[in-house]
Amino acid sequence: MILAEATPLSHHLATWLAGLLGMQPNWLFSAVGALLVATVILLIVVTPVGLGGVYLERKLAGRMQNRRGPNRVGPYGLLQAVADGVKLLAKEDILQRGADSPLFRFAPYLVFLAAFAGFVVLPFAPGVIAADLDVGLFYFLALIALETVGIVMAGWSSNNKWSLLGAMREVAQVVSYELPLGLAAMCPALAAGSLSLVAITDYQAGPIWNWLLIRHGYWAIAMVPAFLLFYTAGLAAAKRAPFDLPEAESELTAGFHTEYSGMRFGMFFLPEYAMMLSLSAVASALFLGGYHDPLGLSAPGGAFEGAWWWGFLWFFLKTTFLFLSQIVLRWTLPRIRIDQVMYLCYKVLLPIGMGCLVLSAALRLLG
Amino acid sequence: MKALALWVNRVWMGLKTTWIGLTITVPYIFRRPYTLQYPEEVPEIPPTERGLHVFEIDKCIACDQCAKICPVDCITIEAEGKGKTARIRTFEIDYSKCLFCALCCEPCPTECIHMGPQFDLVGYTRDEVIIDYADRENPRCFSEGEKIPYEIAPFARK
Amino acid sequence: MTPAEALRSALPDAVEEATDAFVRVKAEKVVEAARVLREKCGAEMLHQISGVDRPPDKMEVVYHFARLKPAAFLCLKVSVPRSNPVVPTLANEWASANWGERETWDLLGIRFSGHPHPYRILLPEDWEGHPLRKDYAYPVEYHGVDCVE
Amino acid sequence: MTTIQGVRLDEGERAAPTLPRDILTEELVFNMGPQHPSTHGVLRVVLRTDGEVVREAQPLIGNLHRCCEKILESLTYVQGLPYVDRMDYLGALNMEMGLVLSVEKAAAVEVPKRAQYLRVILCEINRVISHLFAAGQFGLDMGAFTPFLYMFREREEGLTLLNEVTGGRLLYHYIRYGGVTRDVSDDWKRKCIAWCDQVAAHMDEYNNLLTYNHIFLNRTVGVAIIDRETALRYGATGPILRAAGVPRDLRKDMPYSCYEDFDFKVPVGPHDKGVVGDSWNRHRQRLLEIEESLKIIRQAITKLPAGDVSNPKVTRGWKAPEGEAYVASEAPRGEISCYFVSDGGKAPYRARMRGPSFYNISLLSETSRGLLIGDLIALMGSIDITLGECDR
Repeated sequence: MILAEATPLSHHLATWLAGLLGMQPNWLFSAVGALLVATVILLIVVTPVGLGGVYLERKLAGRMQNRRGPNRVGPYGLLQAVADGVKLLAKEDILQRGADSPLFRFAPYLVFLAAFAGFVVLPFAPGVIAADLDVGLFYFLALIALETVGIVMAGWSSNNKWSLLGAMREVAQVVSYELPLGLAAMCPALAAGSLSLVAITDYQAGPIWNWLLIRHGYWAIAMVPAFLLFYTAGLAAAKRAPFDLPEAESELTAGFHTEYSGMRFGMFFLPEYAMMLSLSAVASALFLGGYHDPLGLSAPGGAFEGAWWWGFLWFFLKTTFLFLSQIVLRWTLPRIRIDQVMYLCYKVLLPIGMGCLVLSAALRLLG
Repeated sequence: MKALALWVNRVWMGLKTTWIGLTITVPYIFRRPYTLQYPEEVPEIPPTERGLHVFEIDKCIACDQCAKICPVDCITIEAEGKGKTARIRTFEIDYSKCLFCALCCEPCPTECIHMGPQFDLVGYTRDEVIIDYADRENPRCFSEGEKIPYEIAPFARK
Repeated sequence: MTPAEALRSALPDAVEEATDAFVRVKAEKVVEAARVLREKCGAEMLHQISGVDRPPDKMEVVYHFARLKPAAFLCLKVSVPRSNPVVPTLANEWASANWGERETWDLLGIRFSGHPHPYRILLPEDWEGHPLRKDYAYPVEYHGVDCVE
Repeated sequence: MTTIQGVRLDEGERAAPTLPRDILTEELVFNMGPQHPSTHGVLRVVLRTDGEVVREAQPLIGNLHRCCEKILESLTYVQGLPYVDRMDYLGALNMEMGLVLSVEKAAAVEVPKRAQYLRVILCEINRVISHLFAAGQFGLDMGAFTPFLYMFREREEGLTLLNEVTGGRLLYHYIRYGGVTRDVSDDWKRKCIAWCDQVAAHMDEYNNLLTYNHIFLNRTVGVAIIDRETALRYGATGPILRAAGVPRDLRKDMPYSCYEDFDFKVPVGPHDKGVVGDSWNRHRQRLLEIEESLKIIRQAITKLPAGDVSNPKVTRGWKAPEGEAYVASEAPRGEISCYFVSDGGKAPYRARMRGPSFYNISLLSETSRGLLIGDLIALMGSIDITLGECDR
């Protein structure tokens, strides 16, 4: 019944199914309903996110490098990502000798699951959220840790030393960067007094100076560093350049997914974009007012109060901006060395994060 | 205190050089791409290009000079008759061996073999890249009176 | 001081032949001769080691040392019998001799006594013969691959 | 002597100099290459590491061995030349210079002044192209993809310039005994000057985007130092030696092909950041050398004398008389030299080519101890090897 409460749509589906078969809705129907909803979400959310992300990345990278980027499949190369997906599906799925078969096969699914499960708590628009968990932020951070498990499984089970090294880097990096990421996420949570992303977003309702990044001017001294911190640590948690150490292709060939081929490789490839997108979304919900527009039209009493399309538009704009900035950054910066990644985490970001937390606590008390 | 100043400087330099990098790369998004769309747009091929050979079959006297100088022995010539009246039967160039060094063009007494502008040749088997230039159907084999449709620069030294 | 003068004065009994271009020393004295070149003539770098096959009975190893200022190449030659070509190694003093001598062994079959790692470097370990010898016979096949056209 | 996967390894230092030894962990043996993205070809490096720390790196070469010297011995003089191009395919004209200068000296062949100037111009263009490639490739190894493509853009234009004169984009077969094959046109000279301006105008872009980037500096400054003594001991030449503080440039020290006519500087490390002989200095060295090469090209084009471009005495069946010579010249990756011996026959009796990469890469074993794997990539990228010329 928990599932039914969390996703009303699946509850309706379960009741409908049970009615169809002339039975009382029980947990089995709820589970089937939830699965169906999940499948639909996978189809309508995951595919555009993954494929759109891949396309945007390749196109933008191309243009930044004075190239054209994909432009052959479909208009402006829009179908390139689809073609790649089909290619990956058609490729042979290789399980090399010496691999730990169950782990090797399961790891991509775990990574995929962890990356896309984060979408559950994203407040896309007023009222449009899969599950408004009270601990939404906490849940989101926990999922990042879950992805690490999948990657370690992949690295270990590949029976390849480069993969193992990549997995070890992943553990060292992501586990470390959860600290600054958590600290930075604490600041808005502290200000808004809630861990629910919807509550934090609604706390920022109103014109632009209500956004936590620059709330009433003086909050900026704590929130601007916290935002940069969240962004940087987010890059590291999503393994994006300059923190793409686990798969650093010039050092570890392809890191943890060296041995993967076909759709299993795709299962590692798409979550990267899902992770980028969900981190951008959380960052925009935490600091940039989420689905609220800068003029305050969506605030209580505003012209578009509760209009889901207006909220979605602004959420989409903010998230896309952050998403694109991650891509631009990737194609500008060289890669950091592994010990410097650790240095950056523990000696730069962590102190800044603690400072931000103390500062926002003080502001909360004073303001 | 000094260590703190160094720390602040490092953080600042990190942010600053990242910003400088972005000011270089981001404007490129709005500029014209440099690349060519290859099969449709072909780069300008200079007349000196050492591409696939161009052969003027009626000038050839089958003297075998080109085959002799070839460092990889990729030219096979078979001819009927001898001397100035010789007529060529096969003139095969094995492009799986060819170095494109243009040494074969230099000793030719009648200047019948040149390096042309075509730079691509594909085949599914090795036999497909052995090309017979004595075959008058070959687009790069020119009979007497046919005009070679592109400019071919001569060597400074013959 | 030219290499010829330096070597004649330091190792009078080792020098076999000395011209402006090169000095030929006895094979067993090559380490001492190289040391003299470094100390007296400023040869700071071992630039190149070349082996030359001189059938029927001789093989040569030619060392080119580089002097930095004023820049010049100093040439030292060693002749060894073709039946048993052995030269003392310079690898313990000039690190560049390590690979250079391995290559000379690999391609010409001149052995360097005392070399720390006397194995083939360019060719596979199981290759037969030394290609740069003038009487080298091309292999007919190698690991089942037909080598003769 | 340990044997690992059929490879004999020297007994290296067991203890890494930088790590405390109270944590003993199992060592890993890695096969880096021949298909690794950062080995720049088919170099194979067998690594013994303690986690990320490299204990020993043993470069294993020979995968691209074609026995160039045997080919030269078995072909006639003119036939051999196109093969030399294939030694260092990124600096092919400089490779031709290496062989041709030795043969010309041994046979006392005169080269017309105009041909010498043309050789200088084209070799310097080739050097700029090669250095652009090397610097970009180094950026790529450090994870910066974009500067690599910016440098390729200029490289592309340079290749087009070379193509217009020589007919080839990568392998030129342009320099012959006693001269060159083709003269240049006035139009080409104008394009060449324009290209020099274009490269010079983009130098700031490369520097700001890559060379002075904070992350790049952190990755390379003080990393994998090759000092003067090590470089000389291993016979390392070219940018590595100069970045290590040795002002040795054969174009200045032993001028060949009229290099004495031109006014240029030899940049010597340490440059404005880092310590002498580190990876950053080697990278910066290349970029500074590009600027000097551009100066030479501009001067050579303005001063280009009139006259013939080849020596008519050298015909196709030309044979060098008996004799020998050892001439070295400055290729992009170091000093290319040829010990040429002739017995008067139709082929060289012996043409021993010195591949600069061959000696440069032999440094790897000693310099890499105690580095992280990421630093090892920095070391290999900044040494900049071409396996074609290393394995010959």
